[in-house]
Amino acid sequence: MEIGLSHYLTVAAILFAIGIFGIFLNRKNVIIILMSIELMLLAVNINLVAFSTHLGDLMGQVFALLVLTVAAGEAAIGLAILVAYHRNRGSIAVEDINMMKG
Amino acid sequence: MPTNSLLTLVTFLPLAGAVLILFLLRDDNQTSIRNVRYVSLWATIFTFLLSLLVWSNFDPSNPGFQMVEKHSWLGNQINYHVGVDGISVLFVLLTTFLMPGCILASWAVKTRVKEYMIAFLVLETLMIGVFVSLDLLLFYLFFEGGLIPMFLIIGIWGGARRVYASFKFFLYTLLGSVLMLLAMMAMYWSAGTTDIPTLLAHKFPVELQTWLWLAFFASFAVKMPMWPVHTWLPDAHVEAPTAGSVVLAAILLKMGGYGFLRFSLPMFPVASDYFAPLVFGMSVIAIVYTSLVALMQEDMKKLIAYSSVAHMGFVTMGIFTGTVQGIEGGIFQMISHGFISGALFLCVGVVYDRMHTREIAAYGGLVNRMPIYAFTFMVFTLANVGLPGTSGFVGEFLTLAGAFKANTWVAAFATTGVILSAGYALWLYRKVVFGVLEKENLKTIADMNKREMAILAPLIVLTVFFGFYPAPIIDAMDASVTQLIDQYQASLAALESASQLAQAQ
Amino acid sequence: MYHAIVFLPLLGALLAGFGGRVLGAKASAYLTSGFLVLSAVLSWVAFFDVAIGQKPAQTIDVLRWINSGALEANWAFRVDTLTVVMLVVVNTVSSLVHIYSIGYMSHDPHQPRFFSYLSLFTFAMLMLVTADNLLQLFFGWEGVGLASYLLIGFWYKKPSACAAAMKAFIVNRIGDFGFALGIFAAFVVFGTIGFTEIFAKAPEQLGKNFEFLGMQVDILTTICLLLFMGAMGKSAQFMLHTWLPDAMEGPTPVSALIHAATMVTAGVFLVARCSPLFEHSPTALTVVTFVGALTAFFAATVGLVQNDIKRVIAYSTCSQLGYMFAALGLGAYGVAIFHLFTHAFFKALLFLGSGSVIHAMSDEQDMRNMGGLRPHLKMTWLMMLIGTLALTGFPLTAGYFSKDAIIEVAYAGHNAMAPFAFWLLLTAAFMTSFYSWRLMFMTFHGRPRASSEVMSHVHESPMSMMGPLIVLAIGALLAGALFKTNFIGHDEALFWGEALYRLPTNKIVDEFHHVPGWVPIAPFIAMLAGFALSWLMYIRDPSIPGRLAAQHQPLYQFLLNKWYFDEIYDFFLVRPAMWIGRFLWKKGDGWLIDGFGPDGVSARVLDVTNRIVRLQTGFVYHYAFAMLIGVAALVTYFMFGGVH
Amino acid sequence: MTNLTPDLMVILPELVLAGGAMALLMLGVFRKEDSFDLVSSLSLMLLAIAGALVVFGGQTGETAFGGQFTNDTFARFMKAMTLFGSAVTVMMSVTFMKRRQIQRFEYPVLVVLATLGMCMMISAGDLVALYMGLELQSLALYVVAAFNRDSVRSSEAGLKYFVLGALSSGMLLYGASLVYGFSGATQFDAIASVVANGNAGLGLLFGIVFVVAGLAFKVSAVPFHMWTPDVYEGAPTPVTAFFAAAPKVAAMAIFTRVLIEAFPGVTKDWQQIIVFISIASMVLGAFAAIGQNNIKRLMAYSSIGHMGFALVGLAAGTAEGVRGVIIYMAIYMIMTLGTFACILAMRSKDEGQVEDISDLAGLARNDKLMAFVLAMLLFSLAGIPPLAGFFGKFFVFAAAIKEGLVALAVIGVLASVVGAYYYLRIIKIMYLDDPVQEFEQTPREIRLVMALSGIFVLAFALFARPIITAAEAAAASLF
Repeated sequence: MEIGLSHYLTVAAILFAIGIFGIFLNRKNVIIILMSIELMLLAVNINLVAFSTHLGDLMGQVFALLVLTVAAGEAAIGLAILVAYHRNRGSIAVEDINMMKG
Repeated sequence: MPTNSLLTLVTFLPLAGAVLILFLLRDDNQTSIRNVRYVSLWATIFTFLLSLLVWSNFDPSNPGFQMVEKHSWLGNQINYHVGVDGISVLFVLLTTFLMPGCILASWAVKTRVKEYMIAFLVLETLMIGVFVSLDLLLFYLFFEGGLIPMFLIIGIWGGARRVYASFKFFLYTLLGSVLMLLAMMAMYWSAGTTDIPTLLAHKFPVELQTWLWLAFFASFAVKMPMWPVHTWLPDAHVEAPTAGSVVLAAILLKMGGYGFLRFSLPMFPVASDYFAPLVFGMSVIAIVYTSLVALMQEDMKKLIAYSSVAHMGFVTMGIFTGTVQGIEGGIFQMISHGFISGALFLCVGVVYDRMHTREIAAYGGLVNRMPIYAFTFMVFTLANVGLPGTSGFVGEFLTLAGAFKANTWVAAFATTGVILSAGYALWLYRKVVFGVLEKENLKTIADMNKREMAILAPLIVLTVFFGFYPAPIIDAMDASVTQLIDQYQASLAALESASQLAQAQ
Repeated sequence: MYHAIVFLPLLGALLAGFGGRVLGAKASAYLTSGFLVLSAVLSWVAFFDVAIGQKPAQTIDVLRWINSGALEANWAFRVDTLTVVMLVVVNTVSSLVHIYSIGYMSHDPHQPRFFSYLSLFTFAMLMLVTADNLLQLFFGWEGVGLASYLLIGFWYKKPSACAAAMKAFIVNRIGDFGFALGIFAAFVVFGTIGFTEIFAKAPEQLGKNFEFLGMQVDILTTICLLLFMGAMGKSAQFMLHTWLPDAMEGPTPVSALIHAATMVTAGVFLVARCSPLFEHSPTALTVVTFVGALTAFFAATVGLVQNDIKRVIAYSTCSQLGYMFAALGLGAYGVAIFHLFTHAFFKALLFLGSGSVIHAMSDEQDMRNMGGLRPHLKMTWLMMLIGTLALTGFPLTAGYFSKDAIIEVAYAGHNAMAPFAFWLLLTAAFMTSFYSWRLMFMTFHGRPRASSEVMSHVHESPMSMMGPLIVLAIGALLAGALFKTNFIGHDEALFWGEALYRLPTNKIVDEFHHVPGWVPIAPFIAMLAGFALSWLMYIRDPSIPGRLAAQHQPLYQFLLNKWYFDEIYDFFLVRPAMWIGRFLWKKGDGWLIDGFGPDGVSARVLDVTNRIVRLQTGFVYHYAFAMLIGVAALVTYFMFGGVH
Repeated sequence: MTNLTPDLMVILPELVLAGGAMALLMLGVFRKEDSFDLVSSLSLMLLAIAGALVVFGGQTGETAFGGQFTNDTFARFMKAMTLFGSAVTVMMSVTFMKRRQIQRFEYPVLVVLATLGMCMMISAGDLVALYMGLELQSLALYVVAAFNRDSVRSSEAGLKYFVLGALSSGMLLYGASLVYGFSGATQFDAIASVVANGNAGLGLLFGIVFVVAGLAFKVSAVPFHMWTPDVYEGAPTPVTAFFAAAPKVAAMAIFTRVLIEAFPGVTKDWQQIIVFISIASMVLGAFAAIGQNNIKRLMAYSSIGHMGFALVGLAAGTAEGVRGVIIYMAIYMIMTLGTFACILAMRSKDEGQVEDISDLAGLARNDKLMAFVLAMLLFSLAGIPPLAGFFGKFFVFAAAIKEGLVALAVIGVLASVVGAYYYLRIIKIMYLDDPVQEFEQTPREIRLVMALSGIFVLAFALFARPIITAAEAAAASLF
């Protein structure tokens, strides 16, 4: 059968959903959250590229490339903050991150 | 015209005094405190003198706005526009006249004198502004701005439950007036301007009128205050310092009535006519209900506060009769109530300064040691009862006469207030002043001193003078009120004929 | 001249009131009395000028007062016969009372205040009688109310006095409630409150109806009855009489002036003044007759058993006022005013006399502790005797002409209540004579019941007190005979001129002169009977009253407690008012309005706050979840027909 | 090879910021000894220059890079405000950072970079540019939030902000991709021309929803606000001040721009979204703030509420509405800066920096000026006339009323009444309660900020005219 735009979009949507769920379902480890975020961004990229080819317009792919780079930077900063937090708190379990509430 | 910026001057002179105090008198030693007192006293006195100039320049025969001043302010539609007509000029004078008394009455204040005086001067500016402004936004600015100093006055220099009282006062009034703000915006979009004289001429669509009227009513009814939104008043009065109560009762309450006259009646005549029965009902309930409640009070100030609510009931009743007597009576009642209630609170203040309690039970037999006080208190008690020959009578009588024209039930019930007021007022007087002076701590109480006499004497004179010769006030307002009523009736008639036309087709 | 008559007392009041400390007691006393005598003399001049000299009525403008739209009420004097008659009564009695008080109050520390009040009262009363519009009348009306409040409460240390003062003021206010409504109604109907205009327009409204309290009622009747309600309050008529006896707490001269001669007769004056209105409303007149007669009877019954000397006289005043109203109701306004005129003299005389007795008995008022005073107080006894004769209507005394005339009027009267009134008034006449003589006997005759040391102090009053008594006694003896022809006789039409109005059909004044022969005799018989009975009970066999009281305990208690009016009012009006007040305060304001208003709302706000704050758990995944929910909500909203 | 110069001229301020930031970074690195003061003052200068360029640079062409970058009046107005806000925060930070022993030169540089990101974002004329600017800003903000790296709270704040921020930008991106896909363009005007006809497909609407979600997170509008209280509380106070001021303005600016410029055809649709989140924000902000005792946290909720009010103007979707938003943000920013100046001044003699409302007790006795200014600021935040805050509310609500959004307006004003309660509570504590402690001498620059903001709120009514006209012009440039 012919793989069409809709399939790509569906995959992307599923990935995106998985990413989000990864963020608020896991109680264990912040690293997993970072991964989920990456997952979301990748889902977006699939969207962009799929659209770009479907529309025959390069902009989407340019966008995708930019997203990739930014994602890298984001991950770096995220890890840095995570390290800082671990030094102070001695744990990176998600449910421990609740000093401030109310 | 030489009087061009007179009103602006009158309005902002107290503010200038406040600024002076703020910057010149920095240190807190005795002398500077004394200077603070005197500066504020003189500021208010000068303001009063200036306002007398306004009075002399005022032409009673001209129903329109006078001494008008207009500068462009925000955008091209919203201007700084001030002026007075026969109705507002009276309130301006009332304000400027009472303020020096308030300052004098606060001579005994010891804590944070500087802030106290500043608060009062700012308040005066805001109050005068309410009455002179001829632009919706400007009016609202002054109208709401008054909350800030009053909140601080009650909150800082108030009595035991001052926090509760000040919050109640602030939030209650704010709640009322925000709705009015929305209505003002609607008017702005409907008429394309916030200029009051223009709006007075503008005919608002009938269904819109209803909503606008309700929104304004929400604000003014709370300010007035009308039953059942009156409960903030007793608390605020009881807790406020003497001068605070005076300003509150004598001037701030009047803003509600003034608003009805300036906005509700002329701008939304159809709605006013439609809702008049509602207002009558609330007014009558207010008169009877609060009078009965007043009968049972144990706190002098609370009793007077409740009686204020009752008297304001006469005002609202009168205003919405749409008759000459009703409206002129309402205005007169507001002015005279300004004197009387203010004076009564001052009277309470006199004994409160000595004994530091407002419990009626804590007094008795004061006449034995305080004959002058007894006399003063008697005069204002009787004026409060509405005895002919005091200004209290004229207003009550006229409003009732107007009410009788509109609806005999209303008049009949409202008139019972005359009996009840005699009940609670004389009861208070008897408990406090008459009888044998047996309470130990009262044995040494001193009669009124020069300062207190200086505050109250003018009030006595005016109360009696206007009781025998109210013409100055009534003549001043007559032209404006007549015009107001003519337009009111005209627009009602227009609607009437329109509906008949509709039926015809 | 009229300015002087009216404002001299005011001047005196102000001087004595504010300058009292400077002037001192004596000076202020003489000053005020002087002014009063002066204006009394002037008013007699006016009397002869206007009433006897038949000068046409005139109006003297003084000052603008309340002019609002159509409503115009100015300070002005309306001078006609009715006015000058009242001027004479008021100023004469008032000046005599002033003089009397110089002696009577000589020991009181607050004399300036007292005299200032007295003069103030006089001023208010004069404003009342000279009024040319309803509003000025109302001013005087309330003014005298104020003065009586101040004077009853003059001895402010006595709780009973303060209570009585308040009671007087408030009960009067209840009457004024009707009066005020009457004024409003008049204004709304006639578009004016000036007497001349109203009277001119009254016939137009004849038989017309208007909507009042949801009912369609006859205009004139309504207005008249409302005004009459005021009159009832001021003149202590049945139902609104309760304040008068208590008012006796005030100094005796006050009782004489205010609560016998002048203020209480204001109601009579009002009705007479408004005769052009009442004449057009037979219904109203009937009511007036009924109330008057009933009051006359009721007050007399209560008077039978009172023991306080002043209360006895107070009730007799009440009853005499009833007579006057009965006459008014029957359309014989002149007769009523005539009785008012004579009554002023002998009732003031009685009061001042009793004052002299009280003075002598060192402030004892209970007759049960008196008796046998005649040898000590010959002069006073004589004065009291004259007063009593006049009151009971002994032939040729003042009362004989006026009071018996009323009874005859009642017989000749036409309205439905006339017969009823006749019999009641006749009985009342009998009882009047009984309790008057009872008073005389218990006070002056029999053996002394007072403690010996009190008796030792008993002394005749000074000349300053006796003088006025004598003057009044002369009045009590001659006033009737002298002015009969003018007031009610052949010249009455000329005498009254425009002041009183009677329909052409109202011939009562001629008619009562031609009643059957037994009618004029009847009151005389009643009087003799009363005298005889009281002589029997208090001189011949003083044990009878006790036994009677014991036998008819319920009746006795009923009368002694004044038909339990105070108790009834207290139970049905005062307590409920108090209770409702407290209820509305605590429950209405406190529980309902605040509970569901400000306080309730703020409480709810806090609840909401606590809930919302709990949402902020601090867990990242909850935060993320919230965001997701938000997005999901919006997405679903758009998926399911949110759009357009 | 086309000539870039005109385009470069347009983005000159941004260029200056970018180059300056890098230079400062190197300076900081290569200067061995502590160079915090120097770098801070230099970055301050940098921001000032950029601001000057924006304001006095004159109209250097509407767009650049083929519409990727817009430099209309709106953009310049908002940029000027943003730069001003950042500058003030940098100025206020210096003393604080020193006292906290965290005076590292990276801080001012990061602030400058974040500001650069905001400027980019404000002028973005294209989804891509929008994303780049937004990320540049966010990344910098993540770091400064966790800037006090030795404190658990600070790093937790950073972490939370990072996680949720990433999530939100993920959503934004997803939305952007959908919009791109269903409209076939990334440039706003191009998108607008596609959806002009008014009937947008469901896909596009989803796209809008996600984009809005991403932007709503930046302005911390309910329900995307959850990070705000924690981050405000955890981050060092000057950072909080920074968060509350400049980024909010920038985010609100781009929010407005996207909706107005890219989706004018479907106003009715996104209007419903805005109404919803605006009501939610106003109400939640008002209620939740009442329960707070930490003043920074309270300010967080208050800012949530204020964003709700600003959104009321946006909901109107008209020129008046946008004007209202602009005025509101201007006033809001200055009030916030003033308030945070006061919060920064809350340094008690014994226990150092304090953040509890109760620590303000009796301030009116100890420090009259600060108490007065703070009171005025709070009244103004509550929207009581004649103070500045009132006018902000006035214009947004007026716009809403004109568009017939009466329910929104009514709920809004009622929420403002509830909100007034917690501002009053602070005032009550300052004026009515008795003093518990004395505060240290406040640094001069902070006192200056206080005084200026106080004067601003008090006297706004007098010189409101120019601001309003400027805002009007800015708003007009969007339509």
